[in-house]
Amino acid sequence: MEINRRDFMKLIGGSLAGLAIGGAAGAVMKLPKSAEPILYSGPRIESWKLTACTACPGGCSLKVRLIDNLPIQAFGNPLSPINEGGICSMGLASVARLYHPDRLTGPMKNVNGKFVSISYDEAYKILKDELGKVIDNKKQDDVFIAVQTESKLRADMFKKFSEETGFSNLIIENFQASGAYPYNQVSGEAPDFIDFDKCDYLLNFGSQITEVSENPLYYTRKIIEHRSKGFKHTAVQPKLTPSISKSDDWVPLLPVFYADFALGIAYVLLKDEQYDKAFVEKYFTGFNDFKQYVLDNYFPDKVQELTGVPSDKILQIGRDFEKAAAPAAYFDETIFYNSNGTENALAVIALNALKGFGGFGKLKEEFFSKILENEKKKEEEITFANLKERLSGHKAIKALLISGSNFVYNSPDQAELKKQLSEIPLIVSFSSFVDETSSFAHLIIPDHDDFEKFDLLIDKSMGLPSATVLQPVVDHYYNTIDTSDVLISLMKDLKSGAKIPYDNYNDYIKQFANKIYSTHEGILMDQSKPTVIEKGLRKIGWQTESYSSFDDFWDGLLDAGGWWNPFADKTSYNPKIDFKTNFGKQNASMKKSLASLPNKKLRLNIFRKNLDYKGSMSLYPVLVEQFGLKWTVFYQLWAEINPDTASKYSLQDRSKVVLKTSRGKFPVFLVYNPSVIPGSIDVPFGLGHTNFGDNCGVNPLAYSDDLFDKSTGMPSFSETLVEIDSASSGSSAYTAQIITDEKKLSGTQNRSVYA
Amino acid sequence: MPRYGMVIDLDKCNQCGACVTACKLENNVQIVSKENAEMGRAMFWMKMLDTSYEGSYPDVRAVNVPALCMQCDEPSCIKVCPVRATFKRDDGIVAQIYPQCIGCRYCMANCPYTAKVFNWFKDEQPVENEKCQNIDVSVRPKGVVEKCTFCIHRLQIAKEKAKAEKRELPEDDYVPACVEVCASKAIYFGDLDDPHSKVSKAMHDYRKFTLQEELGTKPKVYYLSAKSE
Amino acid sequence: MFGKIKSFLGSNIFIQIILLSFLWMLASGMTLLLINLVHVSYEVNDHQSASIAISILGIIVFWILAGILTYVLVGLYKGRKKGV
Amino acid sequence: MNDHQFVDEDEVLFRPIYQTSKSFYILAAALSAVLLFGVVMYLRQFIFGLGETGMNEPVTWGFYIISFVFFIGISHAGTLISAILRLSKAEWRRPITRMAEVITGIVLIIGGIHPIIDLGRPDRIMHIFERGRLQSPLLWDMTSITAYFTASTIYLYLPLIPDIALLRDRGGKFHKLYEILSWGYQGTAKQKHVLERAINILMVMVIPIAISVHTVISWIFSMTLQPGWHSTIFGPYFVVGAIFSGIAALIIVMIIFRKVFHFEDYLKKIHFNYLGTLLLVMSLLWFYFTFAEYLTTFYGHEPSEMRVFLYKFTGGYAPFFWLMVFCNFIVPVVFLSNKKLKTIPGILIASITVVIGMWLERLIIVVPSLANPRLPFITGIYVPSLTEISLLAAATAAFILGFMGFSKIFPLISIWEIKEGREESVRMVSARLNEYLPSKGHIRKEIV
Repeated sequence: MEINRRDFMKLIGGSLAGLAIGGAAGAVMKLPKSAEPILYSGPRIESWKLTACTACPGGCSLKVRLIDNLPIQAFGNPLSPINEGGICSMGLASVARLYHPDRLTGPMKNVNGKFVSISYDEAYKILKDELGKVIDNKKQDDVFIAVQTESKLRADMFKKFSEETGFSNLIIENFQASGAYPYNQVSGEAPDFIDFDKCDYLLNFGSQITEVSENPLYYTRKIIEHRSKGFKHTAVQPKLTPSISKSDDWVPLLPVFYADFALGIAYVLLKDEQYDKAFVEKYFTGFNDFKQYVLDNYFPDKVQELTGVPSDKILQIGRDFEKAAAPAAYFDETIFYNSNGTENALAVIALNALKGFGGFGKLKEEFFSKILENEKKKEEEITFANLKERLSGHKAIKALLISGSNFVYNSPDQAELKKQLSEIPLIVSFSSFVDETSSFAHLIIPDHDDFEKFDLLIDKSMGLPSATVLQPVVDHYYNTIDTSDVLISLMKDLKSGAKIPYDNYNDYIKQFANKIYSTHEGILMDQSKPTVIEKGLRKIGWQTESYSSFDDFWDGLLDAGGWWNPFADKTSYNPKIDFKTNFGKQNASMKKSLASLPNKKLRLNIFRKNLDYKGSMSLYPVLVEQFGLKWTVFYQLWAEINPDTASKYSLQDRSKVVLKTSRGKFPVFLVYNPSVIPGSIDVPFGLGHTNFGDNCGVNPLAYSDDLFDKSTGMPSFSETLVEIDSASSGSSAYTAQIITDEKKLSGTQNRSVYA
Repeated sequence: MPRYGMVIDLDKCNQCGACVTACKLENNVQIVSKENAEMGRAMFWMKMLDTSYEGSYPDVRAVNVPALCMQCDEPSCIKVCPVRATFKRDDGIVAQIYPQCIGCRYCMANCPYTAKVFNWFKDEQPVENEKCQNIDVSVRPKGVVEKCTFCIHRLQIAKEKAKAEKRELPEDDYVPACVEVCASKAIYFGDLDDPHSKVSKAMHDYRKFTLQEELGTKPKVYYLSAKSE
Repeated sequence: MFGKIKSFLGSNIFIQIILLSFLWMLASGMTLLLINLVHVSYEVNDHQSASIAISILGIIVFWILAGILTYVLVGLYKGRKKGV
Repeated sequence: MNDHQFVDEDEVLFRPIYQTSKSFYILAAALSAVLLFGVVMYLRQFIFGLGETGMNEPVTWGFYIISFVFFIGISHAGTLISAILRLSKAEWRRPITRMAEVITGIVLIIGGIHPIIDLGRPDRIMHIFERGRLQSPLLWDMTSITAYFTASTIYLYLPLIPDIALLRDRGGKFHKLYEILSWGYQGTAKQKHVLERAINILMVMVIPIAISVHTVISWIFSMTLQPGWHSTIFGPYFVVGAIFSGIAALIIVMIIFRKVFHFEDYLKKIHFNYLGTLLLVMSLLWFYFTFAEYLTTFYGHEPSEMRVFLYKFTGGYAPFFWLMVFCNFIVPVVFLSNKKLKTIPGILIASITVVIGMWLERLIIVVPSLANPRLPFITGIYVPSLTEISLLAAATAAFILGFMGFSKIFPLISIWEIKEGREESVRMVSARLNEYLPSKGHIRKEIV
């Protein structure tokens, strides 16, 4: 049936408004009180602002759509070299956070269990006095600062703060920093990026590289682009995540065995004498011991019986790796989510060393570190588990400052941690929500939302220095304040005569930008990729653009949403590494129990989805709804199991099951998934918030064993044993297969059962 | 007159699901209450369906298909509508007229792709989403059927822009939200009849297939896959 | 004269005629509806032929039905015994 | 002999109209309570939206459509049966036809309302008249059901006229009404002739309309691409099912009124025997169709079709499916083909199971196909909510109420036909028989 549109207009008359533009916007949009006058009188003018996404370490550039200067939508910035217009679910959803009903509207004081709002001055005064006291009686070591931020500059600001005030117990959680940590251990410098121009074989140890990683959207593009050019991507992971759904090869392996597997590969290289001798000679201290050790302990059959990976598979991958011209064995923070994480990481580095880190690259001149004072300092201090241990070791603790980190939610054995927290005399949180962690705070000074503050996200993972601007797309509605500003004024007040060259964080950003400007390198993100000719011209000193003053540059920066230097030169990464560690000694018993399951036991493998980064998802209803869409399971925790395993325990597909760990029982909705490792149960991480957002489902981490990576102190996600407590029949309204459950159909079963 | 269509390259798609979120937010698709979601009334104009698994462990791969309204050339939903609430525009987009729909759900029953969704209750977004809804798209009343419209409002805006600037409507001016956000650039969109458009080039790929070809509904959403289904 | 009309309005025959007219209203109403729908289908040139075929069927049926009832009722009325 | 005696003879037929027992009022009150509850529930649905029902995606049709098909099916009892019996000059029809036609009238109204209940936006019903699309099977339905309703009401009314005349002559509380409706019928030759003629035309006309109605309803389903629906034999299949359930309903009604109003004298064992046989035949026919339908599906083994097939045979709907087969085939065959069991209670049991079974059949047809759409990734289950259940109850209550109401105004058994029977049928039938039989003359010749 063909109807042309004009006829239809005639036919249906005004009713086409249903499709038409702007239908009853007033009725549709409900905004904060302060904004309503603008809305209902507003001319409904559309404007766009560029800012950065802070949902994950990627730091994509966002294009925010505003109506009458109120943000309503966010898209990817097409001119940004990082995401080139692409954006992930988290970035899209992020605008809603600005209007979240649970957001704190001002400083809060905990008066015996209840939060009462107080003025900022009061709050600040309390904070200042308390810290002042600590400094007066020289007890700086009794103050802890736990920070989670993906912004290097903000981290830098905290480092500055701890320096100035002497609160040396600074713990910064930063995805990229964590990734660099083991390199710093063995060589003092980390590679800046995977050099996709050279790299032809990527052996990926556990990184969800296209979902949540240093630069997921960039990696997504690169991997797709290079797959056609003979680039191979082999993933070693306990779960078939979307990241590796398109990889050429997948080795299902529990994180605890990464080191053994890596060394198994190393064995092949060493045996075949195919490793980069020159490099090893030059840079690999203690190589011979290492070689001897590997050859003695890691011949494929042994690795097979240890890890369960067939030896021919190991051989094949080993051969691939050694044949590759510039292979890269890659890992990021996620490798530490295991009790022997660091060891694994070191093994992977060793494996890389055998091929001379061919796949990696480094910027010619350390662009940012030369203008970022404190980047090198205190790089080793990461993550909260140290906090936990230190707290237990450290009874006399006076105060704890928390910014951005919700470590209670992200930690196993929360009971003990909570106990420890409840004993601390003063906890100050800068979170803008009363999340699991800040619910213990005595004082909350909410930070701006990320759409309301300035920052600069610097990144090297593209092989080019880039800085994306995080700028206020809207001036803040609520009585919040940028945490960095609090720090700055604290520095000033606490340390009289401290010479701080900036009086607020914006200045600090500006000064940083000024440094970039003064180098006269790079271009703004408001133009398409420079051509080869341009690059050539640039090399011989042509300036494609120049700004009369810094202010021009600054304005340009804000309009363009960022700066990057496509002309930066890169070199190969060849660090001096020396290994004192001898591998394979850590938690052998754990390996044994995981490899050969005790009877009735299954492995609980907690996996992370790309909709959630460290438990932030529950703020975004649209993400929570979509969380289980793949299985059409909504608002409840589900568990994936291999059909063979299921049949062994006679578990129904799409049935309710109660799992039992040493920490307790929790219900899950069981679904079959043939890609799950036999003997494992995969459970997603991100649901089960108790304090804020959509608190549905269960947080499986709370039920897993109290295991951490020794040195980085990341929680262990996949070393808990679990057993099936009871299998009750029950099902969701959707079914993946034909249902055999008469109760449903005869209507005797009430719906609350599904809930 | 253009004939808008879409090509989704499953070999590129990395199943991140951004298209699903983008669609929901762009079109103010209702986020139903927990109870209703569990009853099976969750509303998605675009779904990322876990269709099947290929191969056997450990060489197993998930086949995911981003499924939206196929915008058929021979739509079976139009055939049965008693009140002309759904119709095919000249540019090939199958549109749904919410004020005309009487909610008999016959079109849903007759859609072989189960692409349509129904407003079982009055639209009630979570407050934070209500506050940042897309004003270009009117919220559907209770009791009507709705579905993917290829973000038709974007077309109208683009057209008006072009008209105001007295120029032809160029290809890239109008793309649906899902296409715009796709990080792996796996979705092509444009005029199928224009031999120079990206989409028609992609459409003539040997890997092309459509869902339920045998039904002769002639979908305008094509899929590319080396191992086609 | 006036009284006559009054008595007529009160009488059964009047009510009976009204009842009968209801059926005719239905028939003609149905006819109008179908014609309207055919007209619409022309307006948006959407399978006119089908519409016409269906509507013709419908219209005929209704008119026959109305006709039959009228025939009966009129017949009965005529066929009464004289002088009653 | 004069009228008076006949009236005495058939007094029992008039009694329901002139005497009402207390239990009648109690039952009526109870039923209207049920009806009222249903109405309230519907209003709730009207206000809050269809979410009040148990329907979801992809099971977008539920009890309402099932009841719609079911009730319209029942309606075939009447008109069709009485028309066919009249046409075939079956003398035993005389006490049956009236009830049959009444069933049709009442049930059509109830069934016809259901699609409107099912609408998401009943307030927009006028769109159908303004911008309706005649190509949509729903519109075909609307037309044919209206036609069928008009036809069957007239077909009910015309044979009623002589009885109304009788009532008018007796007088009573509805005297005025009778006077108007009887159109001054006095049983003159001319009037009789006119009536005869009209009835004959109608009964020929009603049959195709009735068949068309249920064919069209079946087309609502078979015109779609849904697996399990897209089938050519749906038309006849539905019609057979309709007549099947219709007869069953008729038998139930007859037996009940026979008991309540003591019609034993009129509704004799023989009637139930014949109807029982008819029911048996329909049951076999129904089984034949069902078998054909599913065998072809199974043999074709088309994946999406098979999913529905298995869902019915072994999957979630297996209990309902096999219960249906039990109700519609096994029970009737056992009870009706066996002399010992083919008593009136036996026949009653068979008919009740058949009615239940036919309702199940509609369920089996509507839900599983929707629950297993062609794209297999999302399938559904359907749990009716209180709203739907109470509305089903209300519909049933309305049906019974309607019947009770009718029985208080008009005679449930066509009195004049009975009379006619007494006076003429013996003569007429013997005359007819003589026409069939060869005359005695020849035989004698042969002998000689």
